[in-house]
Amino acid sequence: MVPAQWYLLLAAAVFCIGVFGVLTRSNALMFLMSVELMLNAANINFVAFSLQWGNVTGQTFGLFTMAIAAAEVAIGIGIILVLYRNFRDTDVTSATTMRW
Amino acid sequence: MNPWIAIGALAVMGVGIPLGMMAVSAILRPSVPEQGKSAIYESGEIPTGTTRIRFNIQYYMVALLFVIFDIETVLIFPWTVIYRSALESGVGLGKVLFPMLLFIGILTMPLVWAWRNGAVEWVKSPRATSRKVEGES
Amino acid sequence: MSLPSVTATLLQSGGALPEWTALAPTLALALTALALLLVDSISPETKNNALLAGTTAVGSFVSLAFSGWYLAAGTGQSGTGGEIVLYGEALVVDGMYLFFSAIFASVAAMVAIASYDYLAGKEYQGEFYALTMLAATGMTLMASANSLASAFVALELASLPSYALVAFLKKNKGSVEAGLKYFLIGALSSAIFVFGISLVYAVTGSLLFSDVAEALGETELVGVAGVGVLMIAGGFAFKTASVPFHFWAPEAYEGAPAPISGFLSSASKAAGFAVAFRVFVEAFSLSAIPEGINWVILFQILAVVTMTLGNFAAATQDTVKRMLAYSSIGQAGYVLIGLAALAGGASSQNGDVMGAAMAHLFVYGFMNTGAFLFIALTEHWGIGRTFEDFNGLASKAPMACAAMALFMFSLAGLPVGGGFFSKYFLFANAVFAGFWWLAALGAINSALSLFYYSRVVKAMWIEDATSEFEIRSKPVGLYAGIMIAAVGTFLLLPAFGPIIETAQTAASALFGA
Amino acid sequence: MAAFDYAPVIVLLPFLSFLVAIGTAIFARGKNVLPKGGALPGIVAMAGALLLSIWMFVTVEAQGAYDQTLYTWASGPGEGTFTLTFGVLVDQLSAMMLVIVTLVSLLVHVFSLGYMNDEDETGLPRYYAGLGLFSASMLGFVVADNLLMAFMFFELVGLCSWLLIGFWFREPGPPSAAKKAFLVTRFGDYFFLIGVVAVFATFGTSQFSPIGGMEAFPVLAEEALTGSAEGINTFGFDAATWFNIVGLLVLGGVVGKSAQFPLHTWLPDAMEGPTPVSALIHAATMVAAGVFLVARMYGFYALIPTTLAIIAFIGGFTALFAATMGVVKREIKQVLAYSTISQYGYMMLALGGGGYVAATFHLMTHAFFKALLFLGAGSVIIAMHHNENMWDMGGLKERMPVTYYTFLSGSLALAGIFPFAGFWSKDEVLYETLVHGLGGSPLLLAAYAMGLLAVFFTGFYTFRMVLLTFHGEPRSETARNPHGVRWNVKGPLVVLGVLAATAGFANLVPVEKLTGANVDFLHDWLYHGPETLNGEHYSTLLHDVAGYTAADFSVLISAAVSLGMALAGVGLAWMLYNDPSPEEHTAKLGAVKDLWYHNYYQDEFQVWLAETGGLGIARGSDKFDQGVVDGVVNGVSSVSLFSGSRVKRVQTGVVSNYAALLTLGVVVLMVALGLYGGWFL
Repeated sequence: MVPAQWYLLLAAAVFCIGVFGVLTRSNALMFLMSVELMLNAANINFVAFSLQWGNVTGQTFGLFTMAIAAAEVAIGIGIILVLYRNFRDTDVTSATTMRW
Repeated sequence: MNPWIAIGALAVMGVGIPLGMMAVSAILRPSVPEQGKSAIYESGEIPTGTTRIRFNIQYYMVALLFVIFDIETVLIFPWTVIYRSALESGVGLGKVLFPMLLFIGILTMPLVWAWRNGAVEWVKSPRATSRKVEGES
Repeated sequence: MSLPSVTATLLQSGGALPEWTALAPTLALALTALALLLVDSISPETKNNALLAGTTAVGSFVSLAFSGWYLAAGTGQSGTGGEIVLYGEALVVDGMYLFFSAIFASVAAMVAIASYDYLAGKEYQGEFYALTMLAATGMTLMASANSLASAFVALELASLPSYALVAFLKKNKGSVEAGLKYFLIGALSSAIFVFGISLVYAVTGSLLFSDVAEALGETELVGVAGVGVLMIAGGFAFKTASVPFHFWAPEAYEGAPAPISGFLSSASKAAGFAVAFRVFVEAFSLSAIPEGINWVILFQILAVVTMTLGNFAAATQDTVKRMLAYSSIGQAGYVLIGLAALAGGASSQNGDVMGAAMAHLFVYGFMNTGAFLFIALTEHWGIGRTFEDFNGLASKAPMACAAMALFMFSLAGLPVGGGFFSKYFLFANAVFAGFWWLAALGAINSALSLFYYSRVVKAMWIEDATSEFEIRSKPVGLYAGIMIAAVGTFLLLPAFGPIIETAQTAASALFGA
Repeated sequence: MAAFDYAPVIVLLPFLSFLVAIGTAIFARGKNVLPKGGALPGIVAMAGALLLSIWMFVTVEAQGAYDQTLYTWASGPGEGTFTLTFGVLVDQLSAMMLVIVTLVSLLVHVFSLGYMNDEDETGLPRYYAGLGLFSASMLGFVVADNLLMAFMFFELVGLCSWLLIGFWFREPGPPSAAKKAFLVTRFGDYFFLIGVVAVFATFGTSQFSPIGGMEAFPVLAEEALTGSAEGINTFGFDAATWFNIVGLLVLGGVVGKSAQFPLHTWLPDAMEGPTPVSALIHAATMVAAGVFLVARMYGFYALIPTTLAIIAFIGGFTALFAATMGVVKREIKQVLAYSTISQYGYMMLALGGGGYVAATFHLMTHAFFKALLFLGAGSVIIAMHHNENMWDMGGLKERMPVTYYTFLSGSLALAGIFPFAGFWSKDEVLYETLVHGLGGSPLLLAAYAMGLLAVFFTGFYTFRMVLLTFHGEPRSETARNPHGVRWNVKGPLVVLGVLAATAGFANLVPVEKLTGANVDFLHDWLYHGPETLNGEHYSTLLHDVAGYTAADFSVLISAAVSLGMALAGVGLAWMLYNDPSPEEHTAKLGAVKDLWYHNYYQDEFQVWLAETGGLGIARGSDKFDQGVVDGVVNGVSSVSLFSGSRVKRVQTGVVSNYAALLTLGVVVLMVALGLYGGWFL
């Protein structure tokens, strides 16, 4: 069996890639995808440690995460859609009417 | 035996087979360069524009409806796995079946709502009456 | 309530009602949401605002009534056999759940009543109310979550409708921008939150609070667990708009429809605190957690930075709504004292401090919602957003302006409303618990807050109108919402005793005292 | 106790007239709604109050005193808290004072018809409103049954004096005089206020006499000094020392209101007000309030001989000091003003010297003859077309006989000539001081000496005034053809003239000594008060606690000496000024004349004191306030606003930056907590 810390490292790496995407991408969809990556990093942990601990809590929770991620994306795309209609752009940095 | 050997073998096979096929075909086939061969295959249509085209937003609604069923399936799956064994171990039918019926019932409600609000109607022109077409969730 | 009555023992624990009825406050809200969806499915084009708002308000009041009844009857409280655990320990009903449910339901009711006018003539009314109710359902579930899984699901159930609600005004750039920012920061935060959960799961192998606490006590992976705890705290910090997860708040509150701003800054914030209180006291309890994971210090930092940043930024705002948004961040800083002024071991002060924080949230639910509803009223009238635009408003609408002055002074902690006592008890209990410096910082920040709160009152009551504006109508719903909030704020001054008593009893029960 | 149920009405009647007059002044401006400009409601109210007061007086005689709490406006829960009440205390002292105040006030109202209405003054409703409120405040003060209530009405009296002295506010003098009166008395009241707080802090009550569940502070103080004190907080001082401090603090208010040295300077300036107001202020209300307060709480002062000696010394000194200044004045009202200061000095002397009855007696007789003198002066002033300079008068005797004879009666009383009222009371004041001084208090003897010397000056300046005003040849055209006065001026003068001649018969102590007849009525009256508020109790206290003993000394010798001094003064005045065209003899006094003429440079000295000391302190405080306090406040606020404006720049509006800052925040927290908790080991 693969030692647990490797899963942790893998998940951390995926999570960091997600964070990197969040920080560098200004396209709203890419932002969303990066967040999905972060969620999936969590899922890796859940599934891996579900196996590790021998219970299905983690796996079930992974399913929940996926469901919620899907719902999140549904809402997100809706918001991005109205963003495009109002600002003619899907660039998250374009909407800066409110600040300070 | 190290369990990684199997994974390594799988990886070698996975990469080796396509590479091998391409190599073999490159060796065997005659080389006759022609413009039509390097064009993108579009079932006979002449390709225009780039790959980055916009899809009609109404696909979004379809995608969302798909998500509903997708999630439904995902969440029903563990239930199906334990359904029979739960029944066999003596848990009553009401306790096993009813929660899932409730869940599906709750999920049905938004589906009906989306249907009634026109999520599945395909509007010809997106500029024409677009009311209540792309309502969220 | 510490008084067990005869009916109390007979409700759920005595078998008069099935156990699941203990969740009635949540169920009432959820059923209201489904009913609203049903109405909207039957006639999608309906603009029957009165029906929709009425249904929402009635549902909220029913939920509030259940909470009040159960609180009085002692459901889930020590007098009647302690907390009621449901659904494989995923949910729990105790005094704290009922207390917070009462906050959510009353805020939701006020928002619904006020939205009757605010939404007049707008599209998608059914969806608006349904989403509000869904979010409220999520909030009550947050207060009852007993496992990290249900906490996460409940948190998302509260968050996702909120995103849509903030961006509800689809043609309004501000609303859309606010929704986008709220959503993006929310998505990022929930990713961090769920990753934190996964790390804690990795260390403990369970998501149930009690099991987590047990396993954390024996773990050697302090680092992983610590990072997990920190990330989970981040998720709550997002919900409560605490630094550094607060960035969404000023924009979201400013851009959102004003009733939603009130809903989010009062109820949603309270929900964040509700789940944070339970998670940190039960799952990461100070008595069980390894030495290295000192989350009290974390919350001390958060409290200080949050209240300072919120108040300082609020002091320099030009628009009233954004000022309120920042002040709401500052208020979150005060409530964080409820987590920051805790001491290890079984100190009886812990329950008192946290109870005071809960009581502050209760009062805050009225006064802050009321303030945002007043903003909704001004938006309804179409007068501007800056302080100058409010000049001389009192001569046109004295009732509403008097209520607004009450909210402002109560928020600042002057003895005109319940805000005085709640803040006083919060700081006093922090001092009793030995954290006088937190209380002192809070008091200094309160003094600063008086400056910007009184600016609003000054503009309305003292300044002369600079521009001519006409008040076309006196909308009944908005006025009713504001007056409910005002009466609540005012009555909580004399009636603060039972509130703080209930809150402190509920909090002490959480600490197992 | 039906009669006493109407006691509050005495206060409310003048207040009602105030409301009527002020209502007219506000709502019917310029319209002559009230006949006589509001005088009639005032006269009716005061007449009613007088009748009620007499009823009270008779009832007190028949049934004894009355003390009732009317309204509790603040009460603490449980032990150790204060209960603040309004109550009415009608005992022998206050019943007598009620009659005096209402009588004088009534006469002043009537006189005002002549002095104000007949002279076509404007703003009459305001004037009568002021008189009504003034009377109401004083009456409220008189019936107050606790020190705090007394203080409130004491302050109201001060406010009214400000309103009335500054009645002619369009002229330059009156507003400044009003301001001065208000500020100087306020200065004293400041100490009084601290005294009230000290009384509360010490005793937990400020009742004058025990009532219901509340104890009285003089009684508590007595118990403290006689050894059975409980629950008295003396702030670490010896009880006697602390009581002296409290007594002196309250005395501050007395000195200010009763115009005793060094806070007497406001009173001569207050002559800028209408003359009837001066009569009211000096005879019955404001100035009397100070002395009355000491008499009211004499049960407390009788316990502290040090303060008593100070009171006596201040009184004796003020009596002499003011009398000397009266000698050189040119204006008739100025002479009267200094005589007022001087006479109140006598009352203080009596109080300090252990003569409670004597002081009360002099308060009564003085109220009559000083009201008379002021009203007489007012009559003269009407006749002289508001010229007050005595050197422009002369020969008015023939032209206004009623005024002359009544004024003469008052003057004889003031000078202390047998058998006018002032003789009896002043004699008793001096006698009491003398016997207690001989009984072992040398300080009292010094005060007595000053008081005795002042008798001479009093006789002199009084008759200088009479001679210059009424005798000799007219020295100006107006004096030859004076403006006539009507019944409304003459009536009050006659009433008071008779009283000035006869009021002394209320307490004929020397006669009693001579004949053995029981004719010291006032003495008997005041000795039959409530248990802790009567003269007998006070003399016991004085003897037992304060250690005052009365030496055996003949009252006749004392009376003869003071009468001789008075006659000497009168004789000197007669010698110098009984001339058809008298000359100013003041030049003979040399440098002393300037000193007296400038009132010992007290005004200048106090202004200098205020400018050097006060202004210095004020400047320092201002610097501190502007620099340190404001600086800190402004600094904090500008630092807050500046840092606020910086802090909010973090909110750039770009959501990617938010994400970056959020991540940064999490990383920083992670590193900090990780290093702190050792996660990375």
